[in-house]
Amino acid sequence: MTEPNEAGVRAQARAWLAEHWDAERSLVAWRGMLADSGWGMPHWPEQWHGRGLAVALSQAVDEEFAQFGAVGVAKMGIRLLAGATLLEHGDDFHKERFLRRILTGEDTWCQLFSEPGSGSDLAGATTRADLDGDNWVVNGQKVWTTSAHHADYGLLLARTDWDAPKHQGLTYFVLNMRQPGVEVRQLRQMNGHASFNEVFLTDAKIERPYRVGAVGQGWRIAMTTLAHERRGADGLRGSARERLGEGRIYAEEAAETATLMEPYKWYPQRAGRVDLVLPRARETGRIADPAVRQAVARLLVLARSAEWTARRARADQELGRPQGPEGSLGKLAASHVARAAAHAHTLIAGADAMLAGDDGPLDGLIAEILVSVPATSIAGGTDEIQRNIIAERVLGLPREPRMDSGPFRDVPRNVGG
Amino acid sequence: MTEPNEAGVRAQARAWLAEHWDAERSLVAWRGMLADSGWGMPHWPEQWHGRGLAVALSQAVDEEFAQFGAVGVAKMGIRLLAGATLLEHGDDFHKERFLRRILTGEDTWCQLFSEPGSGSDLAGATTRADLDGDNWVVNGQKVWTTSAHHADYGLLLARTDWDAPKHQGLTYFVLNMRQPGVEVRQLRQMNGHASFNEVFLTDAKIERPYRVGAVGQGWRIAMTTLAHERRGADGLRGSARERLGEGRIYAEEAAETATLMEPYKWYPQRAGRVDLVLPRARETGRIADPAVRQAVARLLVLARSAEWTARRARADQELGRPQGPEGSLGKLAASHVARAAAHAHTLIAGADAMLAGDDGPLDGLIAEILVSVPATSIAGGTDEIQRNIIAERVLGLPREPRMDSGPFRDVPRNVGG
Amino acid sequence: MPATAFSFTDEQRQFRDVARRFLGDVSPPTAVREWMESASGFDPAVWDRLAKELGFCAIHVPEAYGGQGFSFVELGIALEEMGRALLCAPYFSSAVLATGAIQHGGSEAEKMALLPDLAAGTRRATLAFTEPSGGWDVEQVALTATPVGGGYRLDGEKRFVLDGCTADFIIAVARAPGSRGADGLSLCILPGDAKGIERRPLRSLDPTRKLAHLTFHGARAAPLGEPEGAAAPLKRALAEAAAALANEMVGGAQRMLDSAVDYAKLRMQFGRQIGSFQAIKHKCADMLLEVELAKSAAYRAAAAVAEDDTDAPALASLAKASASEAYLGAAAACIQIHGGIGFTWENDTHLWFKRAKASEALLGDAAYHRELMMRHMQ
Amino acid sequence: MPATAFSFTDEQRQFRDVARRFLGDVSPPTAVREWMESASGFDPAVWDRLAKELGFCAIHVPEAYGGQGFSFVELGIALEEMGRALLCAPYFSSAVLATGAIQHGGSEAEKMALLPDLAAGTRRATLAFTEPSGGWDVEQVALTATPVGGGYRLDGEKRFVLDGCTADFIIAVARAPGSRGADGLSLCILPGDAKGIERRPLRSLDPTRKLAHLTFHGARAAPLGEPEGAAAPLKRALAEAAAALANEMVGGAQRMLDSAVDYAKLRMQFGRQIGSFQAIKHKCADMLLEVELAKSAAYRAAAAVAEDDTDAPALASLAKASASEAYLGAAAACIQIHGGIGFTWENDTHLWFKRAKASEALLGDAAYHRELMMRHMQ
Repeated sequence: MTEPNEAGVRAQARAWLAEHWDAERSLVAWRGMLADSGWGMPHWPEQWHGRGLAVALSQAVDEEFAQFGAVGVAKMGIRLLAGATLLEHGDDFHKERFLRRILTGEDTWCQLFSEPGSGSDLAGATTRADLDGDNWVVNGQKVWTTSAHHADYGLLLARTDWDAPKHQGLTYFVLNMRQPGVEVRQLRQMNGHASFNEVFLTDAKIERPYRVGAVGQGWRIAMTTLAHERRGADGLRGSARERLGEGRIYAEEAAETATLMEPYKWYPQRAGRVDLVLPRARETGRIADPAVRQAVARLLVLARSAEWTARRARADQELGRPQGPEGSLGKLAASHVARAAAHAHTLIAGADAMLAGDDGPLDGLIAEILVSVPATSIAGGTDEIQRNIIAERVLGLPREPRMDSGPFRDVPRNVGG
Repeated sequence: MTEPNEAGVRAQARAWLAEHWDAERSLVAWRGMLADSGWGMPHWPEQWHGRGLAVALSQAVDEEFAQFGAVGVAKMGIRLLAGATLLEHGDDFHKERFLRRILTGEDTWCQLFSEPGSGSDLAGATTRADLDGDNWVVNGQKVWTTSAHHADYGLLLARTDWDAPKHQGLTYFVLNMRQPGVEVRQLRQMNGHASFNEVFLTDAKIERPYRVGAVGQGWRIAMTTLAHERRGADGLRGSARERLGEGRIYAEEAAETATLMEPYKWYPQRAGRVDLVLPRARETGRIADPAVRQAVARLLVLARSAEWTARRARADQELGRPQGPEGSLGKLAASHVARAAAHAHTLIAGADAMLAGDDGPLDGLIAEILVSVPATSIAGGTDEIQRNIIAERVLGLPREPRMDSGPFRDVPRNVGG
Repeated sequence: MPATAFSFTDEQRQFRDVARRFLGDVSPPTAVREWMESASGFDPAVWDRLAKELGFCAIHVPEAYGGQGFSFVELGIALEEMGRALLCAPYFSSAVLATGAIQHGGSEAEKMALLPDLAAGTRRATLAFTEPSGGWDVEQVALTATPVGGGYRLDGEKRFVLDGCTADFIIAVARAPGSRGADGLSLCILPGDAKGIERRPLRSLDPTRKLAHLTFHGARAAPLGEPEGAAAPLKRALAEAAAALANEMVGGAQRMLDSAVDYAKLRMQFGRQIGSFQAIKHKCADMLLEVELAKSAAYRAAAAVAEDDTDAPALASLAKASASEAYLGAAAACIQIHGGIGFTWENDTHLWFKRAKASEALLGDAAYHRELMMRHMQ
Repeated sequence: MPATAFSFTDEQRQFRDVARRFLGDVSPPTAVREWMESASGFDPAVWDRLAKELGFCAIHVPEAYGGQGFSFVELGIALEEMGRALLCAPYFSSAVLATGAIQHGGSEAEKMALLPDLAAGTRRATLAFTEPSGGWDVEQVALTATPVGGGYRLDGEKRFVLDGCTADFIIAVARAPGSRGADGLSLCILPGDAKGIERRPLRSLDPTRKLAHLTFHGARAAPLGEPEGAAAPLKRALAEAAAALANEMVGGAQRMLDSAVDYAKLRMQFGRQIGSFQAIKHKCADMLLEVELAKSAAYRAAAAVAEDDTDAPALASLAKASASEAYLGAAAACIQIHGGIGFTWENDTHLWFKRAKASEALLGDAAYHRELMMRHMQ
């Protein structure tokens, strides 16, 4: 097979869309057609709902979809991480059973990695899975699970060997969330939102075929999931398509998006809402205060530089160059930006910074920023962990001596956690 | 013996001074009288040039001396650390031979602890002392030695056992600096001053009786020296006496002080010269600039708080209360103060910050501040070491796992350092 | 200054112990959570004990006015412990702000009439000073006091009034119609439920301290102190309030430090207590430094007020600037060291974080107080 | 903006490699130490190679004026590498400041007359702009230019003039007698050794960049560009110079980071490489972040100048503010990581530290540029 060229692929996609698109189709039906034709995930293999195209060509197809105004497969949320992981590490049973329903959006997924006792130290998980006849029996507690309360399946990391070193005693499973042994509780945050869940697993059952990869290979597979998450495969950045269309399919997609995005609605506030700083400074007249001007300027220097740093990284990536150090700095930079933004918002708000809800500036949005920003330097890897990663992987500084080698059974860990 | 009371001691001191003081005496002769009478170091034991008084009473005697205008024993420089250490850990030979000449000022001393390869990690010293017949033979290199070029003796920490763990293989010696195996070179700093020396030891000889304490006890004894240094026993803060007197003894003392203080003349600049900030801001008119005002105010908040924190620590000490956390913070606070002061001086100086020497503001004093401040967070224990100490000793946080236990021979260390 | 100016006496230390024990008992986080959700914002039973058993409202009130005649230093100690325990109570509004305004602005007769009740805690007052403009200078006052008979008719608004909905009476700062700047300002006193006042609770970022919006529609008030002579006493009362607030804040900051250190010793990751990692260790050391420096500043400011030092306003601003950054910094670091759990509602850290954030703004932020301090020093 | 606006082309990357290799050869620390101690402050032989072999002085000069016609981006790359190598040379004064003033302020004929020599490096010029007042605004100029014949008589002083003692000619900014603010400003050109100029070297904190004090006693100068119309071209030249300086500075900052990381891998304490301690590790990570952010800002500013972007002045100020803090921070951290040895004369770190400190002030400090940036954004 010769490598298809971009113009050809774009033309093919347009032609296919012209032939099949109908805005009054049901979302699931349309996505079924995408999954079957391979136009939903063109870079996936032909055997599994794709067309085996290069990633760059797949992006070209996305652009054609966006321009055409056509809805794509379900790309938001954890399900796509599940799809990518199963595509790479699953067997035919997994792919057969899960991939199509992931793409159609019929099943939603959640990720069961973090535990109360293992946050930064994900590999220290103590949720256990023990083989009992044909089933694995799972006991433990997971946390920071987004959308667990309406998920059909969970990507589970559980310990199956307590005598192996900690990274080698973990196994990866697909857990059916709709069973009695799974209890989901909402976890309220300090900003009042409840975006995450705690998941209590009490003798939850997993049939043998739902194990993914070999026993003891869980850590390596979880790393695949996390790598996709870092690359933004959870699709939370949204699509480039401007949703102008009308029709049944758009309404169904909008409803799906609303449900999925619900837990994330405070994320822009968590990031500090830099976009609001200058307008607020102008509207309130506080821009005339030299201390406010300096704080706003400091923030803008930081935020713009961070943005350009991310664009430098992306530009090099698009040019196919090896990644420079810029690529690893985004998360740490974001913490600084968020803190500086919260500081600027506080100075601009003055006494109003004491108010929340309807009484607060911008109907409480400023207050939400102030009480959400502390999450930026924690969620998805604390600043401290980020600095370790940057120092070790980018700068090549030596690792710290490890205190958690040897059988996991003997590694000191949180009591009851 | 009943405990003497303060009024009695003061009266006695005054009476003794009235009887013996003569400003035309030679400095050494007068100090000899102080050493013999015990009035020079009243809290030292009667047997060793003291009067066995409590420290508080000894301070009262100091005050009487200051008020009377009388010169005291030689209290500046490393020699007093030598005196204190030998008094505590020396044998009669050491005390006999050194203490009196320390007090009269006839001998000057230096401290040979730090090495190029062991700065923060003082116990990692690799200068070796090997017993050869009746002599120890010393080879190695010491650094950061103040006034080594005119010292008569050095307090030396050297490794005598390479198979012991690192803190247990060190021995403490008195090294005669006036011998061929000792080469002293001045070490120039980035601010142009040369306050320290490197000392190269090549088959330098130490007679057996010059060993202090037992073999392998060097670390413990060095800790005594350092504790006295931290307590300010090097007397660099100067005496409270206003030197108004005229006469031979004052002239001799002034000359001695000038020599001893020479290496320290940039220390006030190193600390940031907070005293100059407000006057400079006013004189230059830069106090009208809001950014300058904020920077100056930030500095003053920091500097005053640091000063009051030190005074809180001293007040509790004087009241005989157990030391609170305040007492351990001075060094770290000083680093912050110095940096903030340099920043304020830079803002105030504006373009003038680019100039040094005669052309620079205050005849180069501002430039000297700017290029001296970086030493504050290093000298006498880096900020990083200070934070470790504070975290472990004050807050009780756990130590890091050690990588330097076991025989010193096997501990990874700097090559050639 | 003598060394003793930098230490607490044994009596003061005992007083602190008593206060800490009491507040630890009556204001555990469970109680804080209960009362912060209530409309009034405090437990009347605790208030009674605070006032009667401990005499907290009377600490620095002279004995002639029913007070205990202790100094501002003792007040600072009480506030520090309240800040530490995050006590929900209308103390700052009544015992600090209103009491201060009366002490410095009221006539002898007015002090005799008003202070004993406040000192006994049987009545509570607040100072209505700030307005929707959000300024903390006396110059920003726009509420008008039109002379009517021997009193005033008040028209306008007050905002950010501490415990404004529950105060028995309100001391409002108002200006003569047409006056500007520091001129024409008067203190006016009126019952909290007077006709012509509309009191509306404000939703506050820090639910442990209640704020109100007051609208005055021709409400009648009596004069307090010299008519149109309120600027100077008010400035003094505000400076003292800043010193008081700084002391309250350092108590909260210390609590955050203690909590962070405790957790760092407990929590294991990577087979070690997280407190054995330098990243955490050094963060805790930095917190300690910031908190101790802020304490020194707060103590010095309280002592300066107690000694009627001319530097007191500058030192109060210095202390408020220091405390604002130290408290917020300590609370943020405490969340960070707790990691994800520190961001949950269930964990108590956010209660202090929110108090820190709101206190940063209350009476003016750090930049404002640095500027004020520089004016005093010029 | 296209993605390519955020990356260098392959040609630009090759150009950087060439520049880095060349500067590594001609400007090792030993050479820096030698030339910083000299009166002229640079090695004429290196200057010749820089100008002739590499054509560095001609980079961004249009081909019509004897230049290579590359963009400001290439100039930025050259400056970054010079900053990295701490090259001692009168480059910034001649190829950036003076060249920029002529490019923006000179007439076509003047550009044809002056730029080819500067681009070839056969003559060197400087811009005499700042005065003893130390301001960086055009408004601060006090040097008077009294019209005489077709030229001016200059009276007054210039200070902080880069390479003012060695420049072949000087472009002085002067004002019409009695004029104020941005009005009445003219560019005046005269030989460095003209009668009536007194040139005195200034002792500079950073000996790798030479500064001079110039006193004008009725020195005769020719006009350059439109008489009394210098304010606008000068502002533009100064903004571009700020962008250029930011690029030079990030080169130095990167060198400090590299040096710190190398040392942290080498140095052992407590039986470990110090780079394995989180205190050092995290400090290096923070340095990297600061340096990369400052680079992004510097690159963006250079690109904006190259594209004649209307945002260029704001972006230049942003970049200068960022670079000022990043460079000083990186140099200070590099000293800190080296410990005592980093504070010695023998160790090279202080050479960059001093450049960082002086560059912080040159063309205005971070606070000044933040304020400038805000004015552009309002």
